[in-house]
Amino acid sequence: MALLRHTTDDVVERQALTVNPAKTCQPIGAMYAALGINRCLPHSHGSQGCCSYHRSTLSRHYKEPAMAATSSFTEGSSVFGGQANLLQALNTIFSVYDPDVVAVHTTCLSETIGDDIPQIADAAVAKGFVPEGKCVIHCNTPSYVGSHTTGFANMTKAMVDYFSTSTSEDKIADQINIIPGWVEPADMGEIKRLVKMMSLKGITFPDTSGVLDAPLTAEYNMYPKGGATIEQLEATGDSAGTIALGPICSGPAAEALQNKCQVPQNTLPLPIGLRATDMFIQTLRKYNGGNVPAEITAERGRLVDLVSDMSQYFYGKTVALWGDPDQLVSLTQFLVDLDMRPKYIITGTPGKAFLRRIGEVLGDGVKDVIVKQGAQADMLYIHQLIKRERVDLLIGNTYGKYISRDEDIPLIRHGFPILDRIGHQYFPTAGYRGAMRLCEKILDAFLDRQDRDAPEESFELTM
Amino acid sequence: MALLRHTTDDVVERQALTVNPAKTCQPIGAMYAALGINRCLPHSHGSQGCCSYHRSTLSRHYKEPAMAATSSFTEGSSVFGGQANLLQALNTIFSVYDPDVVAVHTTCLSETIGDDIPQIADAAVAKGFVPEGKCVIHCNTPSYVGSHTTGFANMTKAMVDYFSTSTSEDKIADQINIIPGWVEPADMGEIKRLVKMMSLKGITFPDTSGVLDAPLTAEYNMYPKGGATIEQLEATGDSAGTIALGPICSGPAAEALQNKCQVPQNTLPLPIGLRATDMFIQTLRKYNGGNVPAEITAERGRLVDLVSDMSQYFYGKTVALWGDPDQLVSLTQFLVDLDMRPKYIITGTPGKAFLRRIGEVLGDGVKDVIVKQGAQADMLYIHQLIKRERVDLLIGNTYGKYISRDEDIPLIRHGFPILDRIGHQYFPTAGYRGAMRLCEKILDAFLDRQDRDAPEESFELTM
Amino acid sequence: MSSKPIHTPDLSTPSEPFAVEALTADQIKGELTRQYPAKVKRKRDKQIVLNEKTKNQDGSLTLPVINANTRTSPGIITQRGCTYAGCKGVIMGPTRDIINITHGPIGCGFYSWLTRRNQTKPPTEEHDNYIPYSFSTDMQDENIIFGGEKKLKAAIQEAYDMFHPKAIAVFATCPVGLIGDDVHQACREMKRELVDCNVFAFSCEGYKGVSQSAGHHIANNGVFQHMVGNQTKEPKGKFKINLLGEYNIGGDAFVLEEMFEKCGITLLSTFSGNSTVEQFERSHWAELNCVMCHRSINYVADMIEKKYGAPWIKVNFIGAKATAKSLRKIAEFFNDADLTERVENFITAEYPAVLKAQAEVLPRTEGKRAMLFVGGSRAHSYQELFKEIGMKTIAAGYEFAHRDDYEGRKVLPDIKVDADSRNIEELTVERDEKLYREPKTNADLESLQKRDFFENYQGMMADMGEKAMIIDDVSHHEAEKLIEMCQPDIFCAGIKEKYAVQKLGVPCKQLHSYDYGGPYAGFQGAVRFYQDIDRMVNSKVKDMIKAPWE
Amino acid sequence: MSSKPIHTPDLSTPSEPFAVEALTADQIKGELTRQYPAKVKRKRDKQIVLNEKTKNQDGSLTLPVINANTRTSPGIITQRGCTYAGCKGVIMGPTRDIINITHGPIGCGFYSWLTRRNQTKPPTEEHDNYIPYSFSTDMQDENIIFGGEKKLKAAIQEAYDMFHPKAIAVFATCPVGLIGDDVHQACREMKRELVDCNVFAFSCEGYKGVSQSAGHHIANNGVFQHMVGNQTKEPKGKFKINLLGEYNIGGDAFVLEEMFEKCGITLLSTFSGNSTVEQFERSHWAELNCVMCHRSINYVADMIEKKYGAPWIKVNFIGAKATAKSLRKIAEFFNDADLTERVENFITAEYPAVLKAQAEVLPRTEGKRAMLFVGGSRAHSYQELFKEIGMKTIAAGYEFAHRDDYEGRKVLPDIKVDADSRNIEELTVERDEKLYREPKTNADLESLQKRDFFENYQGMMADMGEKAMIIDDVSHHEAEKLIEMCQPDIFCAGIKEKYAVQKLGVPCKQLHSYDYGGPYAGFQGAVRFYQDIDRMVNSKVKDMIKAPWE
Repeated sequence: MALLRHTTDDVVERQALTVNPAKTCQPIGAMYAALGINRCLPHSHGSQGCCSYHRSTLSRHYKEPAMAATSSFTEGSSVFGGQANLLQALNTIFSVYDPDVVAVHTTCLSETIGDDIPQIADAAVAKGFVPEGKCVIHCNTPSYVGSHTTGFANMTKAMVDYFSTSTSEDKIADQINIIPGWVEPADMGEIKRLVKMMSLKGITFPDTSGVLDAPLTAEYNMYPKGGATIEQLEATGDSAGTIALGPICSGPAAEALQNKCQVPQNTLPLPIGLRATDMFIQTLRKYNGGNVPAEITAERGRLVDLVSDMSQYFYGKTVALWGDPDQLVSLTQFLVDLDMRPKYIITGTPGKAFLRRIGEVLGDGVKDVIVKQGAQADMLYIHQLIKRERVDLLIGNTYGKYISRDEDIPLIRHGFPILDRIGHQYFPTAGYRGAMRLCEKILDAFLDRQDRDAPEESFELTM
Repeated sequence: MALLRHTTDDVVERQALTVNPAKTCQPIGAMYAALGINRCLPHSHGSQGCCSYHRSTLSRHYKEPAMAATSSFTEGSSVFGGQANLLQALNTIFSVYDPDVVAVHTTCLSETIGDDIPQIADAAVAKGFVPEGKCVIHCNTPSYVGSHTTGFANMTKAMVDYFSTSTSEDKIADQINIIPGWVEPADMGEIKRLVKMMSLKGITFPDTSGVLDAPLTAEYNMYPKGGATIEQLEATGDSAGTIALGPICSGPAAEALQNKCQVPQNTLPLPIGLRATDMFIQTLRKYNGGNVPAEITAERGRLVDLVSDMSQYFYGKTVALWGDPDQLVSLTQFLVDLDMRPKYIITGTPGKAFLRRIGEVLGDGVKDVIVKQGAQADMLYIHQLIKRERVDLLIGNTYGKYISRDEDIPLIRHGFPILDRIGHQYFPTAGYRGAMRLCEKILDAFLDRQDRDAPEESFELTM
Repeated sequence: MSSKPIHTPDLSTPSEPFAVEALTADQIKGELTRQYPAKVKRKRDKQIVLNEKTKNQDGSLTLPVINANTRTSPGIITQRGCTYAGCKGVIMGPTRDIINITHGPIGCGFYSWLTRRNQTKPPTEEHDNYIPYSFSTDMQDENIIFGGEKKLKAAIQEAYDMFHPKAIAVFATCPVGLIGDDVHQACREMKRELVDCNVFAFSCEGYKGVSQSAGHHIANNGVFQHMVGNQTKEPKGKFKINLLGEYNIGGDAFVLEEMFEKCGITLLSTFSGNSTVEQFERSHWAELNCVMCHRSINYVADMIEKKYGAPWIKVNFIGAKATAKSLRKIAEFFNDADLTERVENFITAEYPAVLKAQAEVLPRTEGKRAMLFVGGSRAHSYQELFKEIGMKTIAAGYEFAHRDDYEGRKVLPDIKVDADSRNIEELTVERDEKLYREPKTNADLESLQKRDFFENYQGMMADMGEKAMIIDDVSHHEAEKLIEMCQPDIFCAGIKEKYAVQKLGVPCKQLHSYDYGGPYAGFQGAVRFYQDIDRMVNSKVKDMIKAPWE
Repeated sequence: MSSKPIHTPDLSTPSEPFAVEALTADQIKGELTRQYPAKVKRKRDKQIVLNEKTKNQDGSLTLPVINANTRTSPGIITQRGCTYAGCKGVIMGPTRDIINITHGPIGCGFYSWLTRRNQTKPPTEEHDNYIPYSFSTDMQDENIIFGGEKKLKAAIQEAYDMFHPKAIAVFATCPVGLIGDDVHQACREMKRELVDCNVFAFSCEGYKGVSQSAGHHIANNGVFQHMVGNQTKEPKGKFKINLLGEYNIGGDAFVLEEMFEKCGITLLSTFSGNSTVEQFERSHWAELNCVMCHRSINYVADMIEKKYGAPWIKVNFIGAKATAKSLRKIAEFFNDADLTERVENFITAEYPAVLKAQAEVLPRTEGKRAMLFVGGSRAHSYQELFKEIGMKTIAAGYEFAHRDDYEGRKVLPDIKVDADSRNIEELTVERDEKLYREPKTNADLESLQKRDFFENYQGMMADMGEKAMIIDDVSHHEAEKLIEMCQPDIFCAGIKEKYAVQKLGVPCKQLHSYDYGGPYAGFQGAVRFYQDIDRMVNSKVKDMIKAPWE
């Protein structure tokens, strides 16, 4: 009984219709990024539905409150513009919810109208709606450009635009900025742990660890302890360098910081998998005098040990992946290093650079790979490819479960959104330890399958 | 197609035959414990096969070298005693493998013969086979008494008997001994992390973290960096207190330390699950002035948050568990706290105290539980019970996979040995973070099942 | 089988005042809005009322007036969504054989993809089911600049070429209205082009109206215009009804379908749980429309009555008592001895399990207190279930309801139409002379009408305890304060509220998605709900929250 | 089908010296034992030899003498196990329909439970399969003190009552011998008592002998005494053979069973992969015994020949060339045109895939160097497979072999029987006058015998390169030094060695368990082995080991 009963292996070129998208729209990314500022309330400048949809999706993924306000556009606002709504919103927000920062992002509606957010924010200040010491920041996130990753990048860049300040030409030698990109709170935590182990003072932004993985305490704080503070964001201008993890989500902010405050940028792949984490550590070494503590080397060695123990089960296995470009590039690299064979790699996020980056990590060794980006690089397409020639493993978000069941292929949930499981928020896949978790999940997927399907005579006790 | 085709639901009382044991013999426990001493070579005083079997089983579980020597008994030794073999063994071991400690345990053979290990060790010293500064320690581990957990307890106690020294009546206020019991290297690491966060100087013994989860480095060191050093073991006599985690595996050593060096003991359940970890932290507070750092409270709160998010999927689910008493008690407690219903709880390790301890954690709320210990509390029996009335989940070692597949019940691998997966060595189930991992595994088991079995119309995207 | 009716139990809550220790209801109310700017406070004060009922001499009740279906103040953290969500997500989502194309940037189509748990069960593997699919034109900036009609038409063509569906529906999102794409014209063209496919559009841009409610209305209009009445042949079956305002969340509709079948009632169509195009197209042949969710579907009920003649009654299949009552009401309408006997037999067969389950949980649930803030109907109907296990609802409110949902349909004439409502089209419906049939009912029709049997919904307030707090469009801030001050045993809301509520140590039951449980409708559903609530209000999690060192 | 034989490829390794850069083989050898105490060093020096072969004038080879089947020095970290492991684990484990009860404390039964990957495939669900079960008397201290016979008999009774097996075998563990339990007497009693169940025991206490090898011998004796010959009716089939010394690790036996069937050869029994009691009981009807693992099973081959007449030949189905050669050898024995054609057809059909696989991996495997330290046969037979992909074996040795396994059976008369061997019973076997049959073979029997066709095993050394290092009972210390000095591309051993070897960055192939891969026998198995080795010697793991900052 097929869940996706209308999907066939007949791949037809489409120009206009997207079916089962492998991306969503900009504003949700801006909202997620804004939650990574301490005591920040994201604000959606548009119709109520956008905000409601984004909050719902974030809550379903993180199993946490995702608080955000909205300008609650009505037909009137869409005709006369949203200035009145935003002014009233800012007044109400600061009165009732007392954030330190309101991070406004636009929507397709307010973008189409052409609302000028900085001008409205200035008006709010002029009207005394923004208390002393509080800030309104903004970014433009037209839903019809890019994807949710673009929105994340834009809001992250807004943090630089609004806060980063260079107080001196001398940078602080052991202070670096880490822009972690769209990863889980646990990943941000893991990245910070590595930076700390490298004896560096890291400023991580956005930082949703401690925000979207908050404890249950019988008290509710709209602004949990985590997140980058205004002081930290300001201080980014004095750091010795910036490490942008993932060019799409983190590159623009790092670029802006370099231009604005002359903080040299290093744009790296997301530190998912062994080599990408190596690159991260290598880059950190530029700032800590080159030392790597034994414990990091040992963690790395444990990963290699585990890969060595597992490699026979990975070798030659084919994988279909979909998701965000920055994640896909690092995941693909790791799979190739594990001697697996990524076969279909799909992102709805448009941008041809993705094809080049995937090409680089695949190198010459991996053949017959289909890589596609953009509107029609959707989950109908990847499903059709799988129907034409199946793979051993799926890696992607929750929506993959329909393909997984229809085609009886195991699914590793990774990326956004994961709506039907808990754990991704708490256990990192970044760093060496995260790579071990990924390996464990992949191995479990293969061995569970083997245990299920083995004929009686070859059911295995040991591995 | 049943893997265990001869197992029926006809439960017959047995007196003599054990079928599919839920325990193994003492010496392997002594060997595992001894590997938790820094630069220690375990030595099996008996036939070669014992040592070979124990090393194989440990290697299959930990996916790591498990080095140990043997007295290589032949028929002659079994007639004339093993003194000559052990003397020669000690001479060879110190010449070739250069350990700091040789930890001798007996076997059913040498126990039946009645070899006097301390006397032989003294003879070895007298003959100059034991270099200056090196030690031979021992424990008696007759295979026909207790189980592998008993052997672990005996070797752990030997560490006290041979090393612990009280140098003063004044104990060191912030130094405590942690006897972690038979848990994974990752669990020992997690327990040490918590002790350190509580600002206490912990001496953990045995400590297999860093030993049985060593990195791959292209160099092989028979004695990895981990393990309790002789100096640390000696210093245990000056600690302010001992925390024995699990009465069976750790109680005897704590008792001996109290008697020998007047170090007050605290015997607690293994810190697996929320309440057991609470008890551990509460006990640590006795020694650190009562403070608990916010980060521990936050970890705990995250666990509660996760339990809260998952609880609807756990409620009322029935579980069959088998394994070691110390582990089963804490696991049962945790399952009850998760509103699950442990139904069959089986250990091959003999001892009636187990029934009482399980009774205590079950309390009055949980009905219709079958708890059994001893030789006939085996996996044939638990399988028969399951055939009579099935459960929703199995928790136990790898051997459970046969029941899992025959009865189509998901299995969470926990305990010893786990031969067919990798990860248990590296990711703790102890402490609050470990409890989160356990929850994640249980939830995955239930939801994977639901996703597999749901009719088309109720296949769920979200949870 | 015995046809003897049995008494349904009365476990209704005593009308106790809402007040909690040390705080009066008025004090609590004051606290909720204290921090608002003056203008917002003035507005909210009209949307937060204490249920102070006055019994008039004629026995009727005078209820407080509540402000509802008005704009949410910008900046308020609201539960509400948009018109698109109400139209595409709520009403049109559950129909399995329409390809719903979202015309707009990718987000709207993405977020409404499978997130509402509208279950559906096609009879065979060959039947269409597009519910697991999301279709979108994924508008790009060039479409915004140069217009998206061409892309829309191409997308319709591509969808048709790949899937050959019976019908394609197009949903306009915010920018579409702004840039002036004529989605209706595009659909008309494509319908002509494709010949064997019904193609139609909804102008359900998110900014219309003040909540999802506008979207419901727009969807009602579209369904009525483009599908209802299309089947010219009368379907077979006795006692033909439609079930309106039931969306088969978690399988509720399956329970009700089975119930009707057992009772011998022919369910022609459900609007729109587990529905198909064919169901809508034949729905005008029903003799009676039974309305579950008054808010979302009363428009179509009214229009069917006007055009085709069938009257509608309000029913409620949430709660065992309500289910029995609603079934009997249908039987009363048809006034057929056989039907009445089957209905009574059904109730008699199902009720023992209900009573058993109530008795089982009651010792653990009685006296506990609930708050419900959800939907346009559920915040009322679910109070029935809580009552049945001895729990009282101390505060409730809707997310997108109108005054009549609180105060009853008698206030309809008093409701002022504001600008936000006015721009939602009211269809002009006239009697279809060919298909109109006088209500086929018993001789007592007139007397039934006299006692408000038809078109009657009394609203939430009449059923709630004295001084219970009623809050329309509750904000996060109000909800948080309310929980802190009153410490309810359970709070019912949606996913956006769930985790914040639970951080406070109070379990939150989602009444949109049922927390991925259910079905809760009918007798079987009631039993399941009792058990789920028992689990939640007695969960061990509470005892774990405080660390022993805290 | 063509019957034309095809040429099998010659990819054999050139006989290069073993020496690695800067170190001669002799230097390496010296380094291995440098740290040992003098007495140990003296002993080990006789067990580590360089394969310096002298060609005699008559063309025969003189090989170095190696000390084997002698005690492991106490304290040495050895690969070896015990007699129980050899008897219960290796030989008796793979038979599916015997209940094997371990009489002793729980450990021995536990560790030998399912850990050897002896696969078995009962023909139907009704057939017995006890392989997934572990049966033990779980002796307690009171049994050690007061004796365990009573418990043993009760355990046999309980096993019988629950399962009604065809046969129950009892295995004595270390303390059993010491406390004087008479397991044989107990089994005889129970056999009488149970009537329809064959009950017998093995005195395979772990301390007997110097390695598993003693256990093999004891198992051979027991199988021969208690089962072989029990079936009095001659089974049907042409070209009846037994396959001896094949234990169906990873499914090897399945490949060979299929191969024999395709060739028209009747496989009466396998000792003991995928075997049953019935197979053993009818095995004496075979016309030819084919011996795979010479070490573990030659005893039974000899005894069958003496008692029933069938001769044995050494075969090897590990490696494609060896498989072809062995098949042809069997055909030669039967000397039947039809059989010969079927065998040639089979080889012709299977070989192309082998050649294709070889060509595929060869560019990546050629010239790489292997070390094999395992078993009593595999360290030799697997060299064939490495040769076929251009890899050379620079060092090898057995875990539990005797001198004849190294130097060939011609040294048998020279082997001194020491105390450890002497206490393993040598059965006195006499011709069974009723069942003995003169070898039924072709006219050339005599000539076959002349060229050592029968009972001939040349040993490992003859096949190995000049100055390759041969180490009997290699210790961990020696293995580690060897790897450090020679950096082989792959090391073959068992689970105890695996992870230590891999810590050194050298992949370790388990040749006991195949690393949970296989089957590797026959042509299909060869292909699989090539691919697995290619994967291992070219794994990317190597490139990851050093951190970029190291």
